[in-house]
Amino acid sequence: MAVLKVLQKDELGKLLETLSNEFRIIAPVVRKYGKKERVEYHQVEDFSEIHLNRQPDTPPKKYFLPQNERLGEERSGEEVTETGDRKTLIFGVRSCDLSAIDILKPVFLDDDFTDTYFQNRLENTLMFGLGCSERQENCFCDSLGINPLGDENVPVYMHDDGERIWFEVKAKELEKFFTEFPDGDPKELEEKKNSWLEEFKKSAIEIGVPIPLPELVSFNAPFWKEVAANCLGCGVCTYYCPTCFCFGFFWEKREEEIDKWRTWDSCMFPLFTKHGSGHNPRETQDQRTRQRIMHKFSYHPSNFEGVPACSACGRCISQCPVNIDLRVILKTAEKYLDNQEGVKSSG
Amino acid sequence: MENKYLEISKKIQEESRKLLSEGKVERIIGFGRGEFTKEITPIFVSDPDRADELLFTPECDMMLAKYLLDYKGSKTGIVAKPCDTRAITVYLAEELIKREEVFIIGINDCEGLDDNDACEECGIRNPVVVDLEIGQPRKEEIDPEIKDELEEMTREERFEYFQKEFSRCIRCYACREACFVCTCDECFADSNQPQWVGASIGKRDNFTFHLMRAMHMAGRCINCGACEQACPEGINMRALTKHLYRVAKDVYQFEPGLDPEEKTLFATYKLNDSEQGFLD
Amino acid sequence: MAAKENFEPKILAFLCNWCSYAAADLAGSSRMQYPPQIRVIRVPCSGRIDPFLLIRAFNSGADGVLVSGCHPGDCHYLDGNYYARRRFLMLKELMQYAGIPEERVNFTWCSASEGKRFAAIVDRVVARIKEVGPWEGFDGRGFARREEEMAGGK
Amino acid sequence: MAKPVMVIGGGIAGIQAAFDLGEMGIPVYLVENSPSLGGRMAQLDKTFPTNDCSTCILAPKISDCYNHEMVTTYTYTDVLDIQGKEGDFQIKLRKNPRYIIEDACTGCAECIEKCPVKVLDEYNVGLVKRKGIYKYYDQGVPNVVTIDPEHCLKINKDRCGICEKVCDKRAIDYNQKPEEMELSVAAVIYAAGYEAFQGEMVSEYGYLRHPNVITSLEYERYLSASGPTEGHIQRISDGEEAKKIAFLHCAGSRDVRTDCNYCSAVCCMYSIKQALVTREHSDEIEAIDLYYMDIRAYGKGFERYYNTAEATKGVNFRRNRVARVEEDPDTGQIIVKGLDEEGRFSEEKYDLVVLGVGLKPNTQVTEMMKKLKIRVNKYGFAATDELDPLATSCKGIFTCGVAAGPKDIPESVIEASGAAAQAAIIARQYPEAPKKKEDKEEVTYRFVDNERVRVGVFVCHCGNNIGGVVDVPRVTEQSKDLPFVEHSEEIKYLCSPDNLELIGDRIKEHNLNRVVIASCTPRTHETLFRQSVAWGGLNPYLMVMTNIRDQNSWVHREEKEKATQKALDLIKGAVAKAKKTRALERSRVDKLNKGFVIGGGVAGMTAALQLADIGFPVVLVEREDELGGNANNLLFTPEGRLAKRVVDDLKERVMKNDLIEAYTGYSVSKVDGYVGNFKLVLDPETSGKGEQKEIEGGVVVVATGAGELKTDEYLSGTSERVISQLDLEQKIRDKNLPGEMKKLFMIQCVGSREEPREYCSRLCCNQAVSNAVYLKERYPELDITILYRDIRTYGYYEDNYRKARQLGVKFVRFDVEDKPKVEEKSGKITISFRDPVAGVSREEEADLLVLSKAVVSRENSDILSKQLKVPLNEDGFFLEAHVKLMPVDFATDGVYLCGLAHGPKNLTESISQARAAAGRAAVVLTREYLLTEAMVAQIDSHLCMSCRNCIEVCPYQAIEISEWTGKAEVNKILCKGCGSCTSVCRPHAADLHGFSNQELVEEMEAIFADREPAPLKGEGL
Repeated sequence: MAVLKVLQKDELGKLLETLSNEFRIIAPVVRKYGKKERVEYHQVEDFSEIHLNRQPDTPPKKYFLPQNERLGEERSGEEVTETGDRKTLIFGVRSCDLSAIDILKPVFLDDDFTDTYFQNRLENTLMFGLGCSERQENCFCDSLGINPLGDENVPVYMHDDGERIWFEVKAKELEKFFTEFPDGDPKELEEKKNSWLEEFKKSAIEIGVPIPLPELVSFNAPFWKEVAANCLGCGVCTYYCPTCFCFGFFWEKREEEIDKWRTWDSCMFPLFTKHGSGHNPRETQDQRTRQRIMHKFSYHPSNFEGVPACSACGRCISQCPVNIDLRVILKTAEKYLDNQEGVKSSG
Repeated sequence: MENKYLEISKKIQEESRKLLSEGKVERIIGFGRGEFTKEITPIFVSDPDRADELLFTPECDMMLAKYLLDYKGSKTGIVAKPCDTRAITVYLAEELIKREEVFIIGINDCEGLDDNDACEECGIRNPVVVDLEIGQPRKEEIDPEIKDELEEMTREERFEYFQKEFSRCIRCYACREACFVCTCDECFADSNQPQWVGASIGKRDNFTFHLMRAMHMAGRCINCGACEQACPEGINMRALTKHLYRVAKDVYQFEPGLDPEEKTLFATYKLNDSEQGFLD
Repeated sequence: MAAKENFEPKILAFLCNWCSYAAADLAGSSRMQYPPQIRVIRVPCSGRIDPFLLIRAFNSGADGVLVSGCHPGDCHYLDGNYYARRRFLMLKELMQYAGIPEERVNFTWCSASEGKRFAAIVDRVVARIKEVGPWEGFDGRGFARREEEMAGGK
Repeated sequence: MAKPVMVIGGGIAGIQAAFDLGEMGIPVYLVENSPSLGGRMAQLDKTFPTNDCSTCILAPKISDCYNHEMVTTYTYTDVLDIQGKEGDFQIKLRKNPRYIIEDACTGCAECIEKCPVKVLDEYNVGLVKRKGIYKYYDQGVPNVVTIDPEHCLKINKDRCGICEKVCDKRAIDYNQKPEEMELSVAAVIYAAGYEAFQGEMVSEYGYLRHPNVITSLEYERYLSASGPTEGHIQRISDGEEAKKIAFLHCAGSRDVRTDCNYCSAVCCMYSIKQALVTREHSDEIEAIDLYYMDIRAYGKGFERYYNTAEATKGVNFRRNRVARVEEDPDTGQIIVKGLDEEGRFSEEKYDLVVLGVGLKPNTQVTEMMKKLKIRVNKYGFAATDELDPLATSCKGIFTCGVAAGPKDIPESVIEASGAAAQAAIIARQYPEAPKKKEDKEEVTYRFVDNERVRVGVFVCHCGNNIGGVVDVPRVTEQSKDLPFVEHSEEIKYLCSPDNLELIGDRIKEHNLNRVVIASCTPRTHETLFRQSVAWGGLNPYLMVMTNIRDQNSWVHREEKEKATQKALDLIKGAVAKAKKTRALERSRVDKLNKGFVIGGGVAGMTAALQLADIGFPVVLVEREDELGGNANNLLFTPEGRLAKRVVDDLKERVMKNDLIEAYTGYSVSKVDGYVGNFKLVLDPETSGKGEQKEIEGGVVVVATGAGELKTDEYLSGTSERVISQLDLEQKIRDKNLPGEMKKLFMIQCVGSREEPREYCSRLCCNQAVSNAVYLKERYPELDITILYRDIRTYGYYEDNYRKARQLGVKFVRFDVEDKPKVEEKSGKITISFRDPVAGVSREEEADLLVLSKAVVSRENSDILSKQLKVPLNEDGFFLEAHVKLMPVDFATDGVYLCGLAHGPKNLTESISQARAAAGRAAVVLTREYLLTEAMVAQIDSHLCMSCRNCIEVCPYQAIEISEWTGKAEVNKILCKGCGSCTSVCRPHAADLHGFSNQELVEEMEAIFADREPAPLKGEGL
């Protein structure tokens, strides 16, 4: 049974202070670039910077799968020293991003092959979850069955009721950090959660599309051209996606040695599939958009116990330069599949 | 204010419906609104009954001209802000599209877009090329200053500033894809024979990428701000390209996208071109 | 990091075959002496030089670049250098605006008979670049400078 | 194979003639008496009117000619005697001893440095000293040294011998003797050049008495960056900066006292050029004054140049006849005293006075010609006929350049190409079996594309030249460790024949597929090393050269370690480049052997006949129903022959020639194709008068002529008494002159030399003077006044001008700001004008007013210009590829230019140019097939986005949008490999073989490979 603690917001610093003795703290902070105000995950020293009021613009994916990563023996050795002797603590990760890491796990920690770089990071990182007391800009996690107010796998889960922060401390070993803070009333929290969930329900959209998407019918559907017509072909949706994990390699040549690097890649780039011969099996943008959606909602769930490779955080929608909406695509697919005979039953 | 845009939108809908039902164009590229987001998104209307989805507001900050390249070989109508018509002019100058294949529904007296700083520096408030004008053209000409926000900085400060800006770049290439100038099938940034710039997002390669990008824009960039609007990281995308725009204007009296007959900056020269800064 | 005073720059030069490369040869056959910190790449015409090559040079660690073509009007290919002139001016403006010291980006013309001028230009360019010190890269991390170790260790 | 032709004189004219003949497949002996090719042009700094660097444009031409497989060059060789007749001349030559074994000498110049003897340098007109062993000039070809036997200590006193000691190529031979030889040739071209008029001959200018009075040729060397003062303008007496400079025009020319009554034709322009270049050199200069009688800026583009000079601050034109030049003994300044136009004395002090000396025949040449019974004119130049201006009086001997009279570079080049065309006709009539059967069997190279790269590096010591500075063993050793290097070797002299073979052997031995040569400059040795790579069975373009001598060891002699480091970097670069270098080929393109000539005037007909005489079928297209063009309206030729007879004769020869198909009444309506494979569509001018023709051919000569200005100035067209020079000639021919004519006026420059025609119409001064002389001789009572701005009777036409004055023709000058006014009052023409000599305005009545109207370009030239993709200049005349050295070629291959279409010129000049154009065209037609260059651009159609920027920048019109792919495509036969398209191409679809993006990037990367950045750590986290 979890310990429930309540902190006044101004007490947060005190908690983090003690945590930082043992952990490198990563948390959402506000950064202003020109006119743009963004909430991003950064390593924090000054805890007053921490901003928990809204979903960060970037997912915490980079702490498990950095955009650039040098591979090789000496590098994996370096890995631990990167954070010093401290483990990493990512503070205030919302359910969508927590689920996203869970989605990545079976990919990188396959029975046949374990990605040691990913594993290493995972083992040295723990996360404090954060519940959403209101719907974020374009998210719809509830439509995909993700609980916006809880997660099974994290040692600590928090709730922000506007004045105070509630901590559901599930891991015994972490209780020591909370001893000085008062206990919370589980009933009170339960009520709050219920009212928040009520609000969520009001704005919920139904994603009625079968998951996994039936492969052949969807693949050959004509609507891809339509939904991708205005797609520019940039990589924003994939780079901001907490679950997109495609990567490429490049080699950096130096005089005497060659370094192998792993770097994010995106199925939205034309070069992603271009062959050395010049042939490109995914020549047009609609084919690439189809790949992105099909991977998330058909191929991935088919391979991994029906779980889509999407945690419905909505970042691809918010960040898209031309405001392409994943929900619209799923709705379009739904409408199309509804009219295709036998699809629903065959699943 | 609101009324003005309602009127413009209505007129666009009316004319588009007519154009589509008379078969004068196969489709209209314009702006619409998302179902859930209520944000502006480019839409393609080929059914006259869907013409009502078209609208125009000061939120319409995407450059639509680039979509014309996807529809070569058929007649396409386009809802075009003055900057879009400049982009079209650049295409016409390089014969990337054919004039007779485009029907330009040009918006007169553009007052600039919300949230796009570039608009304040734009002197072109009526379409440069147009087939059908929406609204009354603006009479008085303006020539706003193309600002140099970094003017006060020393060279070292500028270097640091750009280092910082570009270090945030994640190379998602939204700037490239949103830019109407970027029409290469294979971007130099993706080339590996030769590799012009590393694929990593290290500061070194990022800076290099941005310099090369700016150099590629020179003489074509019209300072529309689409790159800056598209950048999810909020990088000051226009600083370098804008500077080159300013230099081309001052040194060569060259501004792209105003005359379809004009050769691009680097495809022409004058015998007495400036040699400012060359070693004598 | 190399100190400014014993800093050995390495400068990349692109010379057009017909005038400037010939001028460099003439400086040689006339045994004019100039600083050895320059590395020449021969190209047919200054019009061949893609500004990307010069940006790339800085990415690779060049402390500076020098491009020299035929004087305007002398181009072996009629007008390649006129086109080049525009590109170079724009590139120079870009680099300078981006904060790269203008001393590192050098453009000039040398005719086939100007061996003396070529030597003087190299003198000037090397001096200019020594003045601004080692190029630490776009990321400011600096580069290993092997030749200094060698020169120092001889 | 044709019988050889001998070209005497290795200046620009001789070089052009030899090169053209060689290109036509005719063996040539090129004989030059100085140690190097290049002649006078090699001494010039800049050339007018473009201010082109003389060396820059000349050097490639010299090396093309010298390296031509058909051209055998004899430098330092005198012609002793010529015997025989057309088709079979026996020529005796004497090769003077250089005391150098030419094949062994590498031109490294080690000996020059060590030589203790100092002698005045004739290349720098004696302004500086050179050594007793020397190169005539630094870039001289052939690149070997010469010992001056007059001053060499070893040869004269058997002392010293240092050069022999320092030369480890063993190239010194003090016992060399003159070598005489006899050659048999079919024809001879005399291109022996001129002597500069010696300053001392005009004593009033004080040359040699006053140090600060120098000749223009001396001044040219002072201006030159490679000259004695490296281009600094200074007083000769004390080396102080010269702040005021005077140029005295016509020093020795147009002067009865010196026997040089002719105008030297070039001095006005070169003085203007020197004035402008001086101005460019220094802002410190206070004044540059040009003292002149008339400014003769009559050539193409000259007037604009003159106008630029006039508008240049500090450059002053003074119409002033210099009477005396004195020295101020205190300051060394020169006092120039003269008379201005109005007869007032002037006196001005200068730091430097430059004498614009004229061109004088070379006395040796004159003597030789006399000996050969070649007629010379009264001045000592070869005498030629105006209708056959390149032939001497001796059949089979032709002349070009200044040997036949003063002229500038483009005209010399035109004559050279023309003379070559004429010599070619003869040479081809006397076929000979090739002396040595050349095995021209197809060489096949090893296919290496699918092999792993295996580089062989060869580092040359060049004796001590490289080895004395660069640590060659260390460099060789270290290059062994470079990626892909299989073999690395140091060699004493790589260019010696046995080592050239050795490279081939090593290729086979180590199965190399790339070769890197680290030695001297590729500009001189690339061809040689490519050859040796080919011997090894490898495609010659798989060789990369890097220059560790001229640009390294020679210039960093005191910094051996750094030079070694640099050499290693350069080799790294070359190896990296070689890795990406690909086998290249020069591909063959079939071609047709018919020529088109567009325009049936004198130029067109001459060109057609010339081409037919060389042996090619010709299609002659004339818009009018009759051939003849402008000459149909001409009364006299420049020398006073009846023009009609000349034209009729030409027409008859054209019509009778079996090889010429003439289409009169036709014009070109469409042009397709490119050099070697043109297709022209001809349409009848009046529809119905003939059928449309579609004809294919290999070359096109543009000879579309020009017209006479239509104007209403000076009552032209309003009054019957106001006529043009052509009208006047017609009236004379028709004996239709007004009766009782007492007074005749002529006005020059009508419509010329002012906006919008900022050019001189060139022929009108001569025409007006000739017509005036003709009338005056027949009607001595007739009062003739010529109102002029400058009288431009250049060359020998000066004689006629003098005659006109002697006959009493009055010449009155006017300014363009104060032009004469013409009115018609009661049937009489009244002309009011200002007489500057008397300083008064006059009003006179005339019975006839003859206007010298401007020559204007054809109004429809732009159509042909677009069809053929060749440019027009701002005046609407066709614009040649290069105004100096390619005066009849276009940048677009296979299209040539002659006659008035190129710009105003007279009949004789048109004939020369027509022969030249035909000769250049014949170069293409003679070939069995055309060869593309190997290093050409290529456009990847997958990357191309058809933006056409490459098409805009290509100077050779070599790129087109392909009909099939819709993408840009390079026509390899037209591409010259400049690479302009590659750097304007945004998607990098265009690339240049031999200098590809990939090659350049790799080369650059390798050079900086040791500049390794600190490794990235945690970035992106």
